[in-house]
Amino acid sequence: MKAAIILFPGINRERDMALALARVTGRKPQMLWHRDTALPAGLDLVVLPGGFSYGDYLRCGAMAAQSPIMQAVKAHAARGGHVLGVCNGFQMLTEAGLLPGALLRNASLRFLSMDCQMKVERADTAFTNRFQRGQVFRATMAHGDGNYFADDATLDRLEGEGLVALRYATPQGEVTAAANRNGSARSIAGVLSPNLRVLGLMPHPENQVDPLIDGTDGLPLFESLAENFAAA
Amino acid sequence: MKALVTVMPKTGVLDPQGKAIGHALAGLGFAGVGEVRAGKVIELELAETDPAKARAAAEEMARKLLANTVIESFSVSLA
Amino acid sequence: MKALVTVMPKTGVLDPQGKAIGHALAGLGFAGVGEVRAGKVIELELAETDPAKARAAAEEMARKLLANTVIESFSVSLA
Amino acid sequence: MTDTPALLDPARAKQLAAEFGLKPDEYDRVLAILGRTPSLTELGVFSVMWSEHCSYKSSRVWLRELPTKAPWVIQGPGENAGVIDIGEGLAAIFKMESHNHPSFIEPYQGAATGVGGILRDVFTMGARPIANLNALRFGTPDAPRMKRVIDGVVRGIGGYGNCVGVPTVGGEVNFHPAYNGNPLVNAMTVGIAPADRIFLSAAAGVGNPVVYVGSKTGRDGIHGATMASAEFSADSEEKRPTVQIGDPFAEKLLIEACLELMATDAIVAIQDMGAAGLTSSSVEMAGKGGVGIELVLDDVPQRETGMSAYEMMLSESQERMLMVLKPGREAVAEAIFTKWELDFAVIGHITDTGRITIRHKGALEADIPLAPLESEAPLYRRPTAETPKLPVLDAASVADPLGPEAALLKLVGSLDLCSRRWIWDQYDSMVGGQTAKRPGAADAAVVRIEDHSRALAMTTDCTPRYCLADPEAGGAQAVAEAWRNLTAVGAKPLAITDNMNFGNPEKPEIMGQFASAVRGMAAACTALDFPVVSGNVSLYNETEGRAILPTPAIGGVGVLEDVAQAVGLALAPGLDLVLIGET
Ligand SMILES: Nc1ncnc2c1ncn2[C@@H]1O[C@H](COP(=O)(O)OP(=O)(O)O)[C@@H](O)[C@H]1O
Repeated sequence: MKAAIILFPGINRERDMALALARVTGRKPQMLWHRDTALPAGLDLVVLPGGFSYGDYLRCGAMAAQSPIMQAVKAHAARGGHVLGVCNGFQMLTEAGLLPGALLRNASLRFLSMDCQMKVERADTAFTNRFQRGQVFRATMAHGDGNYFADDATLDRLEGEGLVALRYATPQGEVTAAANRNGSARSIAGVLSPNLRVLGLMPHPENQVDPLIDGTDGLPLFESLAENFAAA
Repeated sequence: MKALVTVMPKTGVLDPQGKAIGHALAGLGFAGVGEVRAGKVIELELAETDPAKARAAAEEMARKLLANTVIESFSVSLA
Repeated sequence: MKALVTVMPKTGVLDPQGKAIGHALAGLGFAGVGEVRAGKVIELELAETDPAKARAAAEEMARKLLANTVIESFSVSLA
Repeated sequence: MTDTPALLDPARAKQLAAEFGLKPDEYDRVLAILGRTPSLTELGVFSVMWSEHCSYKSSRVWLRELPTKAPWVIQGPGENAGVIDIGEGLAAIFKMESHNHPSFIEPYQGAATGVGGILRDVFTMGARPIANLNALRFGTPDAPRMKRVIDGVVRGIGGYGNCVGVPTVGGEVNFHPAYNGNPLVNAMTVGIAPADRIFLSAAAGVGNPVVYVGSKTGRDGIHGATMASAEFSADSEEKRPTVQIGDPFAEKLLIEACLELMATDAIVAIQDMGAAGLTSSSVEMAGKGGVGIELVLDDVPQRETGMSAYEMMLSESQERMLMVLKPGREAVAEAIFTKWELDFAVIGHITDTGRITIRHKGALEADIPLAPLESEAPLYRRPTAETPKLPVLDAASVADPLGPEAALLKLVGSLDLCSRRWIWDQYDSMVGGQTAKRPGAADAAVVRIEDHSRALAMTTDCTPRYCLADPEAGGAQAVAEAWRNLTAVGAKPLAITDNMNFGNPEKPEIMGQFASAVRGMAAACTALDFPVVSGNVSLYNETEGRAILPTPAIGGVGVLEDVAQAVGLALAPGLDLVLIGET
């Protein structure tokens, strides 16, 4: 798999993401700079990592979404390329219009740093096929603005077209209000594009890829990607 | 000239901050406070001196960056 | 009646948000943008119908809660 | 070129000196050193350099008693942070620092800028920060303003640390009415650098450029260092305009830019602009190097218009650093800082005069010999009074009104022992992907070093009520507790940083607490082979004459050769419980 992580000023989980990708591919991903205007040829996966691009000032991800390289990311997505946006990266994807909806301030108005459980709603994508449908896995969440919002028509369309990838749930897989700490509409934690090749999610599966650190609950996501692009 | 871009959550969009402020005001003993909405204001110092052009520029900035029209609406005033 | 409380960083107080927005606007190719300052606006629906009293109430709310007067200044307008 | 700056009127100078916190005999020394009346800028420089905060004038004689050496200590107290060898060619760089006064005045920004300041102390030496910790003391939650202070401080620490992407992995919190008007916010940062690439602050090389990088200078925090050395009174509210605002985004860029420049060989010396900003950084760098320095303030990046030399020298605007570069490396450095969208300016050069000269708009604003500024700095052995020993209680005579079950419930529900989850749930403890033991998981936090199997264990500890009852035993106990917490996770304890928070040192009973606490700490450090490599002193923690509890907060660091050895406190079913030690 040929993967690249884009560096925006203020992002801070690029190293975590690089470690997770290296773990499944055996080599460090390329690091690209936000001012670049083109992506290297032949990329399988572009990752927009977590952090506080531009300090999360104005709106999370808003300024990063206007970076020169985002035109190239949009073109990559339009060509059917895969894009993964985690946390701040998810916010950038919605701000750039690559995914619908928006991430509002957490309902508690507090930064939430804790484990959460996510239920896999679709296991037939390049991001999730090493999971079972309905499987629940644990990941770190660490965000102030992860409260997924879209209008009802959009939410209905997302559900109708099966574009909800992940939902907050209890460890037993029940989708409850208590398990939905940030207040997201319909407990949505992750959303797919219609071609299933762009995924945005708030929690950080890249922090659960090492048995010596915090377990390997997140590893299947990266293994799915590696397997999907094994040829490359 | 100065342009003021005011950005508010669209009606129908959850405004947790406004809600929390409303609660807190009630908790402080302020009576007769109905709906509270919290938004942003961005004050821009513009070199442009023509009001129509300044307004158009500020609106363009709001559409491109300052507001996210999925969740927010904006208005521009000049000073 | 509606009261609008606008809260801005005090002059001289660093406004990291305004600074970053200014940078981003320049990066988007908007020319002639000088200082940018970012503040908050809180829209209050008040039961009070007397403008003087409504203003006084909103100012009291601003002092007590809406503005952090150590670093922010505020103004109230009615609508 | 005129050779004297515009001098103050002698009477006015004397009055201003008092306002700036210089005692009459201290001001007389200023006159003797200069051989004339000072200019406003010169008076500003003396007053901040000789403030308690920068000069340690009341504490220095006692701090010398602390053991600071061990074979693994690379750099003890005296630099921006302490450095220890942790094996495999790696060094751990760490320090703890207080931001007590600013955090009471504006809790969010005070705490946030406290985190920013301690981060800069660590990355200025070449380390990538890998963990933050904190030690907090609040008043009782129902005291006036205290809920806002608690909430603001916790949010501020999280807001800054989360944004810069350094995990906040541990800390401690106590509540006591003695902190009602004077909470304590002590922040600690731990970083990692190659052991042979540590950056120090001694300037060298006549003619070398002096470079300013980071954010612009505004009028923030002017006289913050002297404020930090003054007692609170009702008019503290008036001192509010000195509050500084943190910009963690700028700090994150500064970390990345500095580390990128440090990977080249361009830097001779580097120091962050902390308390007393440009003054202390330039004076200390030149003083340590035994050279002179000339600053031309016209080129200082400024956020506000019409700033005077005095204001620029004393500004405490955040997220700024001062560097001395090798000749001809300006372009390399500028390219890096421009890439990270930070300000960069050459604002002077190193001279052979042994003096600091400051010019602005063509005029000489200050001309001070550096050696006496340091050697003549006030140093006090203030009178001490021993804390009276309390009678030893006979355990058998203590009544048990509750019974063990109710007593346990009461303990578990008490402010000092109840869960701190609501705090650490707001701190990103996982960013970096190396946190093996996060808050709540073990007696000390454990963070692995990227690309290595070794890990650091870190903890902060102090029990102020012990220190009040018996400062010497309390000081020793705090060190011992840190040592035990590190041992409990499987680490080998290596060294500590400390943050000495006390009341007004001009009172013998307070100075007595200080001296005794140091004695206890020194004894424990010596017994445990656990030296002090950095630290910070915060005095005058009093409100209307009432002092806080003596609070020598200890930050301990240890090493685990393999993160797999880290032990947490979760009990597994079916195991035996063993109690070690005498009860
Ligand atoms: N201010 C804080 N910031 C981060 N973590 C904290 C803070 N206060 C306490 N903690 C964490 O909460 C847990 C319990 O704290 P404490 O009761 O002080 O522990 P101990 O008594 O074992 O030293 C520890 O893991 C500690 O690191």
